[in-house]
Amino acid sequence: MIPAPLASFDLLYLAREDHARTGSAWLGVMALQDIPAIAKALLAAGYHLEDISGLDAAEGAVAAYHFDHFTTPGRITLLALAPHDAPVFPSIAAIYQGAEWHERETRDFFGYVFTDNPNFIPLLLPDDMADIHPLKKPEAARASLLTLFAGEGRGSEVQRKAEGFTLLDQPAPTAADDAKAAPAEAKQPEAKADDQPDGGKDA
Amino acid sequence: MERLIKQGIDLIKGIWSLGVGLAVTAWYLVNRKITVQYPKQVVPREASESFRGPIELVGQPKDPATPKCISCMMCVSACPSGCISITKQKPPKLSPEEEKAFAEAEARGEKPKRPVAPRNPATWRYNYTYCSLCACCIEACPVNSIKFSNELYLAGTSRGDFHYDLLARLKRKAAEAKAAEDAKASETKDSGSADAAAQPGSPNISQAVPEKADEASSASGQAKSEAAL
Amino acid sequence: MNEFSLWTVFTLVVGLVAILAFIAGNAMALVWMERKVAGFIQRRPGPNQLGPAGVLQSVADAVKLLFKQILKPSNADSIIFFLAPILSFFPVALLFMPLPFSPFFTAYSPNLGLLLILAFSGINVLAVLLAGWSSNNKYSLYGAARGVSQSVAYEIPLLLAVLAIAFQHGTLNLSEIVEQQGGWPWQWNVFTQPLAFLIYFISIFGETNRSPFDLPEAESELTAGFHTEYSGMGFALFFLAEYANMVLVCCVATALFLGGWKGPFLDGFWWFLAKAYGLLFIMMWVRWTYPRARFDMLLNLNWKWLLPLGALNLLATAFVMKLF
Amino acid sequence: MTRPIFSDTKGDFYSINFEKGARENTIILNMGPQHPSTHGVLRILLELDGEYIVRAEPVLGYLHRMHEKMGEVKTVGQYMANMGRVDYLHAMAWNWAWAGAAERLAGIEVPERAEYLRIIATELNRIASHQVWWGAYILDLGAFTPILYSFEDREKILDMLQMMSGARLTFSYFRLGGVANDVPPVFFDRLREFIPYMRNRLNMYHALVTGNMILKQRIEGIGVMDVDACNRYGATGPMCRGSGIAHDTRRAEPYGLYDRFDFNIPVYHEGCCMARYMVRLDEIEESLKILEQAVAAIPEGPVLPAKPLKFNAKLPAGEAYYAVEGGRGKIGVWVASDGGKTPYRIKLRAPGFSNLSIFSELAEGTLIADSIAILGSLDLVIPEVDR
Repeated sequence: MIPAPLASFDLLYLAREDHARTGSAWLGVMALQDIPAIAKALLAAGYHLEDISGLDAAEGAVAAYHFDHFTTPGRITLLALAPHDAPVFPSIAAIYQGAEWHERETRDFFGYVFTDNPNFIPLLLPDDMADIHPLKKPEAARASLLTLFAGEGRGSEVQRKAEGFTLLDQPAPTAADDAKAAPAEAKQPEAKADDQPDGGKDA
Repeated sequence: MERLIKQGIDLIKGIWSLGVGLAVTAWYLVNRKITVQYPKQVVPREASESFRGPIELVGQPKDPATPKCISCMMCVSACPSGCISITKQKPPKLSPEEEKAFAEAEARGEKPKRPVAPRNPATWRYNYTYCSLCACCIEACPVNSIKFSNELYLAGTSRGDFHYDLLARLKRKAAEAKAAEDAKASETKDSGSADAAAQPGSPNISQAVPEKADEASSASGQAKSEAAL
Repeated sequence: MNEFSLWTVFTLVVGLVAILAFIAGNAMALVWMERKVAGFIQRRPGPNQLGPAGVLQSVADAVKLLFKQILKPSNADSIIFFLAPILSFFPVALLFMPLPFSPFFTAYSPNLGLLLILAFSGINVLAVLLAGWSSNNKYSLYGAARGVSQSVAYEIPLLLAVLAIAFQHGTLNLSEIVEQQGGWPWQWNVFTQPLAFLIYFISIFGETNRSPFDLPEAESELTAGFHTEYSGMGFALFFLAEYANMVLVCCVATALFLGGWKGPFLDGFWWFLAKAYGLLFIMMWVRWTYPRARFDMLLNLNWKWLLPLGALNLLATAFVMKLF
Repeated sequence: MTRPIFSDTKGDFYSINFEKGARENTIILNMGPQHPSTHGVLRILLELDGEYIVRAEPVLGYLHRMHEKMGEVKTVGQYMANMGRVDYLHAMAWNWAWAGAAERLAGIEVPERAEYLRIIATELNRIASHQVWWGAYILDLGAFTPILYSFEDREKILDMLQMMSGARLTFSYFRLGGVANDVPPVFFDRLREFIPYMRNRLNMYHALVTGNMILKQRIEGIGVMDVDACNRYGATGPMCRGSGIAHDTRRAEPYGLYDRFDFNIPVYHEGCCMARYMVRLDEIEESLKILEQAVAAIPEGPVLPAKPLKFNAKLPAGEAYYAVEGGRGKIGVWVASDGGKTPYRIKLRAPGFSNLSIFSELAEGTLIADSIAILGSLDLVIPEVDR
């Protein structure tokens, strides 16, 4: 059943996840403007903030929030989507003070802007490197959310989906997919050594 | 009132704990010492046996001086930090008339077998300063020609000390192994002699430091490896 | 009793030279002893490379510190910066004068010997303050502030304990105090005045900034306290001053409480040194066992425990002396 | 406002930014990045009124190596070497987090003997990590000897871990689907000898230090943290167990074969430095219990699956989060892959990062000596905080 804090908000997308396959119990997508409200409800329900991390997807700049509960464990992964050219997210440092550092770190690595973060200066990168964001992907290398959140059995238990929200719709498993899925399983275990990764050489 | 008593008891326990603390340190004051005095003493053999130090080549069973390596460069690309650089051997030089004979044969269309280059590598440079001992090269090697050495006491005064030439090192190790064998063989022959030739005790320090890349033989190799890094 | 004559000048000069040699020798021995005791407590052999049992280790330290470059931080107050170490080491030589090593080996025993020692031992605090202020380093400033309030605090219980002994013997002359104590341990003042000895022993830790009260040079909080900016001979003088002070307070303790040079049989200065080194060993033993006290705990212990106990002890001694 | 001559107006970016909010006649003190008790290169800007701390702000980044970017450039097997360098005191837990995340994404089964070896390695490494913390913490509080005793015991553990993995500190022992190699039989006799030896050594730890009157006054009632603070900052591990929350990832989100082992979770309710201190020492006892059961029940068998994945295996598309109970708290690895040669994004959730963020709230109004005691009770390893 949906944890209380998430039920009281109309999330864009909420699905139950299989913990054994993805490690989190719930996957949700929040609208940008009600991030602080959800955070307040989660804190009231006793959830603690695990981390905030950025993800540079093709559809846009994604901020992933992970929450977990001490006594009734069940990880909640909440994503928030913002356009690439204006990755602005409301800060939740007023509610979760621990988030101030997570937000500053995501700013260093991805260049996201968290409005009214109390001390919005670089955290890990030197201050004169403020505009270099190492984890920002070049345009071509960005993968879509669909591939990143792929995996069979995903999206089978969607609890709520706002109309017009089609980002995470798994394509109906047509025959082609099954064919593609089957060999993918076969190929992947014995990864032949021919496709030599140029790996760390060009780091 | 009972707060006072509690404080009193705490005080007594506190003072008693101070005494106990002194007793513990006194016990260790008179106890035996357990530190290994490094330059004079060395960690016992069985402790350093399982240690994984820098990598080294594995000699072929029949000829321990040449490595099993077939210079397929798999380890070079497997290494995340690019520590290994290998150069293949060139095919043997053909004298001019052999060259002419082969050229005509190819002109006539049949396929003469040109002498092929030997498979084991010409130089095998290994830069230990970048190595993170992740064993990706060992997993990548199809002929299991790389293994970890257990060199515990590595010291060098400059970066160059850690640019190893594993081929030269393999030759030296093979030579030593043969020398030890001969000594043992000669010792068993005149089995009357009391002292064992190879004194088993702790290895002396000079042997522990692996053979550095000697400048003479690898002047060209050095230049190439600089370029490769 | 000894009016000013050539002979007294001569004994004074020889005494001073002998005492300086004694301090230097003792400091060397103590540095080596401290490292050995620390090593043995921590299950390692301590210095054993130089000399038979590492005996030349302290010589090597001294030579190293001699050749190290003496640095002065920028815009530090240079005169005071270099005055502080000198000020911390040289008054100590004077303090050894009245100490009764043995009937013959007493450089100069005025009948106010005890007063001389207690008066001059206050100068060490001045050196700590000057060092802390002049090295223009916030950590040193904190170390100096702590050092001053700690020494001021621990001066008073020291006085009360010593006063109880003076009450009992009616004299301030150390030699006479030792005379009046007997040879056998139960005749020493330790048994007539156990509380005074305890108070005295605790307050000498505070006086010489030794752990668990080494707050002025607390390594883990203030990087090195008041002598953070000193290197080479500056640091060496502070280092030697600390050990000289330790030897001083332990010698005074043996003179007052443990019967000085008197021993069960054939008295002499060896008894004096043996007892002093016994106390020094205990000080080192305590150093390598206990964590450091926090600043308010230190003062709390002093003002709320040592001071009232010292006063009570003084009262009891006076009462007993009045009756018998 | 006139600044005393002590404040070097030049100051760098962080101290100038910190000085903007400074009150009248307070001193801005830089504790670190070279400071004896900041366990690595952590720099804390303190605003001091006398010895009392008015405001504290940790400054990070002096040991930042950008492990997350390396993750996007290296293949799955090559990245295992990084895991030993993120938190070198509990490298096995980080190895497990990364191997677990990749296995969860790729759906790989781990043979039973490898699971047991993983538990043995991680619990041994946890004891070693707590011993380093215990020695360094007491060293911060001023006693120089206990660290030597704890390192003496730790050497025995490192010898055992060296027998397992060949390394002594930065392990890369785990592989996708198991562990690198099996252990020599002499390992189990060493382990059976070690467990009773360590149990009575714990009594010595308590006798020498825990009972000590001076230490009690130094850390009892200092740096009190309540449950709400744990939630707001995400402090996990001994931090939250010291404040009365019986949360342990090995129990809350069972991974590996931890649900087969019975061990209890030490919980203290005072929330002060002493509580966290006792939690960690009791955890050593619990780890010994787990080791005992593991040694008794370890089956024979392979340590790698029949067809083990090579180091350059490709992870299938998808994302997975894997949490492990490290010495300092809940370690999390979130890996997202688009099926390419190298992972698409790796997020390392370091417990030390969240635990340290609570320091500025705890240190307000305390003495410098107390702030050192609080800092030590957080059990910080700066490479894990900076990543």
